[in-house]
Amino acid sequence: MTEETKPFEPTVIGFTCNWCSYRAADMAGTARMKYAPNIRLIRLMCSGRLDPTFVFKAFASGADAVMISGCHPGDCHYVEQNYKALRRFLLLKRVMAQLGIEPARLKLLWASAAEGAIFASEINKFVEEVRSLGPLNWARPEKPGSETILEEAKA
Amino acid sequence: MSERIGVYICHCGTNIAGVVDVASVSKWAGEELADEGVVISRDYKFMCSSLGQELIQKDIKEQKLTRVLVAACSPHLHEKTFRNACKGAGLNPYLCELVSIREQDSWVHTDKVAATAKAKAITSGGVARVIHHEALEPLLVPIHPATLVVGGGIAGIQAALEIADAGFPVYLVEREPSIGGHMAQFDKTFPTLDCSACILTPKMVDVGNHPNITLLTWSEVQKVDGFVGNFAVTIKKKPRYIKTEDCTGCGICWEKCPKKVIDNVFEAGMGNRKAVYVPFPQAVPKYPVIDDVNCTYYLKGTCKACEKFCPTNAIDFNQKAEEITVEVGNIILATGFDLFDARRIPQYGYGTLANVFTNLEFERICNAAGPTGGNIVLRDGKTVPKTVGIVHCVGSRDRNYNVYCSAICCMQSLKFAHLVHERTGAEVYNFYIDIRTPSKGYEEFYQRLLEEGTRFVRGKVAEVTNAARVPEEAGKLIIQVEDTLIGKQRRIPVDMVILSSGMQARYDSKEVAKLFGISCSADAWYIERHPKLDPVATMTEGIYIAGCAQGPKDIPASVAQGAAAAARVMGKIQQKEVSLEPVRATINADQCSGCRICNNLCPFNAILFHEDQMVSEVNPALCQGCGTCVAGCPAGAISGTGFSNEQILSQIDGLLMLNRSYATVSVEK
Amino acid sequence: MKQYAYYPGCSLESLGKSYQVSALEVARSLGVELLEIEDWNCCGATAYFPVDELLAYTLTARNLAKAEKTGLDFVAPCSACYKNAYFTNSYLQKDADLAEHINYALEADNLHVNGTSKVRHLLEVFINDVGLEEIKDKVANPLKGLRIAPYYGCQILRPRKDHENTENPQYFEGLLTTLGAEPIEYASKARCCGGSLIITNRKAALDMVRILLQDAVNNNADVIATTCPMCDVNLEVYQAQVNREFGTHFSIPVMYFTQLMGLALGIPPARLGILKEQVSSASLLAIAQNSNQERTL
Amino acid sequence: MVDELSFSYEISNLMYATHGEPITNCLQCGTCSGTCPAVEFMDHTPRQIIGMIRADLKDEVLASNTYWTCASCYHCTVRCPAEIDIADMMYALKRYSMWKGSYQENLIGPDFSEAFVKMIVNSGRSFEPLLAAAYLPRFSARDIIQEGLMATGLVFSGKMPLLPKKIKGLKRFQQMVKRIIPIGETS
Repeated sequence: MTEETKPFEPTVIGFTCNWCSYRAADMAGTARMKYAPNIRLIRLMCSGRLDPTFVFKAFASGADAVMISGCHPGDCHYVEQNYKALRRFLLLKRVMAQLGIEPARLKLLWASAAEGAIFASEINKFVEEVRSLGPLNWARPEKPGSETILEEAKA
Repeated sequence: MSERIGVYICHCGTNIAGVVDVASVSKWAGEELADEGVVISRDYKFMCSSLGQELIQKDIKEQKLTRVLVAACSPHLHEKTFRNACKGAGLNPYLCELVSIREQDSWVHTDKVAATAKAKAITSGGVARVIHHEALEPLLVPIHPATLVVGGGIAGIQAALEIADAGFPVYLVEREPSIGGHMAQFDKTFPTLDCSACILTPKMVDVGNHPNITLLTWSEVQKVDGFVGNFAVTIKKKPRYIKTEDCTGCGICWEKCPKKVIDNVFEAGMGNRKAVYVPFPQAVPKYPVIDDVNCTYYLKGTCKACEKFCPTNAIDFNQKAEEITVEVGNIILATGFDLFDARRIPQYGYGTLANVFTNLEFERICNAAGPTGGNIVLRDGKTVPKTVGIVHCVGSRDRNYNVYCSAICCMQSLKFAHLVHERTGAEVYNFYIDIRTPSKGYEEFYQRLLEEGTRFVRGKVAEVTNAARVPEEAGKLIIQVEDTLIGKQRRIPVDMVILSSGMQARYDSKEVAKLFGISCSADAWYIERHPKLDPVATMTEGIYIAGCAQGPKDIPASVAQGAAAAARVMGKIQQKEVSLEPVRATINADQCSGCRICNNLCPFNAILFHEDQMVSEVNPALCQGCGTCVAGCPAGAISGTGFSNEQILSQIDGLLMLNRSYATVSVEK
Repeated sequence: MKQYAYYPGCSLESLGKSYQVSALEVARSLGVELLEIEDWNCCGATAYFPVDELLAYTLTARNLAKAEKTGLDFVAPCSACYKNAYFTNSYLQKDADLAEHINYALEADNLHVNGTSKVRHLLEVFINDVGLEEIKDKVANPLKGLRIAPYYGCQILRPRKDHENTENPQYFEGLLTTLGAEPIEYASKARCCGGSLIITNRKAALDMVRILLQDAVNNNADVIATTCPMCDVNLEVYQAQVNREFGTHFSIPVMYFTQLMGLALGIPPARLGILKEQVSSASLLAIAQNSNQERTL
Repeated sequence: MVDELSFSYEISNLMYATHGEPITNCLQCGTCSGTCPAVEFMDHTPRQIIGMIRADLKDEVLASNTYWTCASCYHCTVRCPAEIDIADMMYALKRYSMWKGSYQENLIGPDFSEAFVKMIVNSGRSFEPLLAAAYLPRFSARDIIQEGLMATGLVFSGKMPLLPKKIKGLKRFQQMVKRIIPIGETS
């Protein structure tokens, strides 16, 4: 069985805040909620730690999408740093568009430590959205099928 | 130089091994990640067991490991365990990384192949990251010996006394004029039927007289700065309009005060108090409060009866609210609960049908010091009920209101049934879904009630109405319910209905949680650090919770939590200093351009700017390690220990190392 | 002049005639234009669902589609029609899959529905859009001393439509007070009248009707005000049978709220289909007239 | 994976649009039965029916008159602490029993619904006198006379028209119906 014939499985990098969304992930785990195995989480102390380069690094290294998650506005463990994450998120979306990456490949999710269920269901939604977008051609131009995606993008 | 890395994959019994092919993961790591520096890769049944730890320590010594990666459960559970193991073997604990393949993998995925692939990705991500770890020393900060306890209910009282008795200073802040909380309002306690006040007031008095306790009633916390060991808490003392240093609590002022006010707090609206008042006779402190919303002087500018009659001129109408700031090392939140508002269920008739009472109202009716002098009578104040219906689960176990069980209502209802039966001989019906009596002596109490001939109808009450259909219902309250044990709808006429309203989180618990930097569950209870193993600590170092603020519970459980929280705090104080994660930002002066962007990014003002050298510098004592400045620095001059760019960028690489061949991985078997 | 896509429903053409005429009269005098949806079909009341759920939604959707074209709010005087339309509409919004099925069927009739129109009950239109203030100004003949039992019935309240109070609503009372009447508090105002059980399970329905009448009478109501032709028929037309069945002696008039509004607005009873009831409303007409004279004296 | 659907799953499947909580969430608290205004005319209380469904007592449930005695007033639905749409579940049971063609003979409900739908399909509107034909035969002689007297009264009061109405676009209307169920054939 060769790669071309296999169904596309998106890979998503998720940045989580140590105080809320990472614990939401833990909670989803302890509650045995099921979600798509396509996501790989990275723990930061705060969504404010998110350096935009992390996102592009992820895309460059072959991620099909990136999820940034932090505490709900007003609930930041460090007072207000999640607002900075929000600002960077909005900027990132614009830059992505300019670079020819569908902005839909970047998602921002507010999830408190208690919201394991929301965390899980949002991941599922996002993975499906990315699946429908198809593989990110930017990172792997050599990947067969990317031309068609380019055309779709033009259309 | 290349590191010598040891990789350890945990089975966690079948928790991980049941879904992830651990053997293949460790085999793969040993082979594929050899170039990264992995010299040994093992899988073991329970890495966290002493044998598992010894395994790591042995390797560190024999294999000369310079880095350790454990793939097991969440770092929030066992990071310390493995770091200490490394430390024990002479490896700097911060050169060890724990990644989660349980909470984030085996527990949330069912597809074994995909889960195994993900475990490999997570492992390689961890390996790539741990390479860039540096040897660190934990930051040691002194712990201030004083403690702040918020909430003067039984949980807060217990916590305050435990700590104070151990010889440490305590600030006890209470929003109301007196401590005592809900327990002071109750008549008897289940199942022993002790007089609630009799067992509570001695503790209240102790608090009032304790040399180590600074009691701040009629006060609220405004602001919390700092972090574990060194909190600075700003407290607002509302004006009492009483010079407490002069007041003797003689009571003349409230005798003379002409203004009656309905007491919605302590008497649950059943009785009156004056505009100058103490909530109840045994109040601590004994000083009254002038309620400036209702006081005639503040409404009309005249009266001052209290001032005229006060023998010690302790009245001061010009008192203003004052703010004080206290230094504490730890904080215990025991802010209690609110009662579910039975008006939200119109079909139960509370507020429209006179003789429907809430459980708190009934506590006051039963209480000898209450509005009816302890006589169980209807709203008219004289008629003794012949039949009484007690409705369980009001607002609890109901997705339209609160989905959880309020834990105490069953026993409270049984207590009511007993008191009614004992004092009036009335016939008592209990309407329940399930009777829950899980603690010591509780089931025995239930059986005692059965012996007493109390009637039990299994069914959640559908409605309480006064619409009579047959003569015998005329003038009565009719409780309509399915008796589920016989499968018939019944209409049972009674004289009095008692609604066992459930507990819910304080209306402002979310704001309070935010104030102290802890989190709330969906239904607004404070979240404990671990539901089973750490019920009184929170995710935030130095902040503990006790009593109903954490979830519905009865008096013994609240007392136990108060004591437990106190014990945790005293343990911390005894250590004199607390070691903090050395997760801090540091600025490389040579790279800093002095643009000062980071200065405004920091919410803790931890970054100061040296005008002379035109560079910024981080004050490690104030830095909390959020890393926002690290991400924000355009010159890349700031690095964050524990979460450096190298660590995260290489973790990304590691995580994605496999994903191009994801499909190939997912077909191997 | 505010316009609405008006869906009378079958009952208003037969058993509910007087509801129809009074509704139109009152609407006219309040400056509300009810434009009847062209060639509407039956909404199915409660009788479709037992056969096929999808069909039930589709039939209602056809009317909604026609209303959508006009871009006006969909207004039904019959509570059952209202409930069916309301939920079909909200499911159309929520459930893309269901919408697809329905629209496939609607194609056959060259129609398409998105669930974009707002579905309203006539009572609620008068209260919220015209407003009690304006109605008060137009009241020419306040129904002084008339004790009215506001009967909400089920479907106008239930299933719950965006979190309104389903157990003890007060807006109907508000309207009646505005008309100068005296709304009575009674426990059964939202209790079911039996609906189509009157046909499928006569015994049960008559008992349910009895309990309602009993409660209204016990609270000394002069008249029961209804918002739905089904309720009206069950409470009024079957009163005689209730008496026969249970040996009771009820003879309490039952009127549509529009008829009572009409009286208060000074519209002649004849134009409101009054005095066509099985249970004579002469008595309360008298009251209404009296208060009228008092006022003119 | 079970090869046969449980009865409760079958019924939940029939509650298509409401998206209510699954009936397996039932606490057996009896709020529904305590609320139901028609419960004393039911063979089993709504709560018992849910219990029976969960116990897979298919035949007993179908043989019960409970779901045909539901007036669909939705009072149980709004009060259910498990947010189960019980009234809709009763509809689901009606559909189930009509498809299986298994319900108590002495019931009027099924015929009534059938007749009702047929009439709608044939005329687009419902019309009481025609409907009567469907259910009157089930009534006792006395009831029929009652019904007759009442009808005449209604006719004289101008409340009951003598001729049925038909909608104009009937053909296309029927095609529409045919796209959902073949019942459109009857005419």
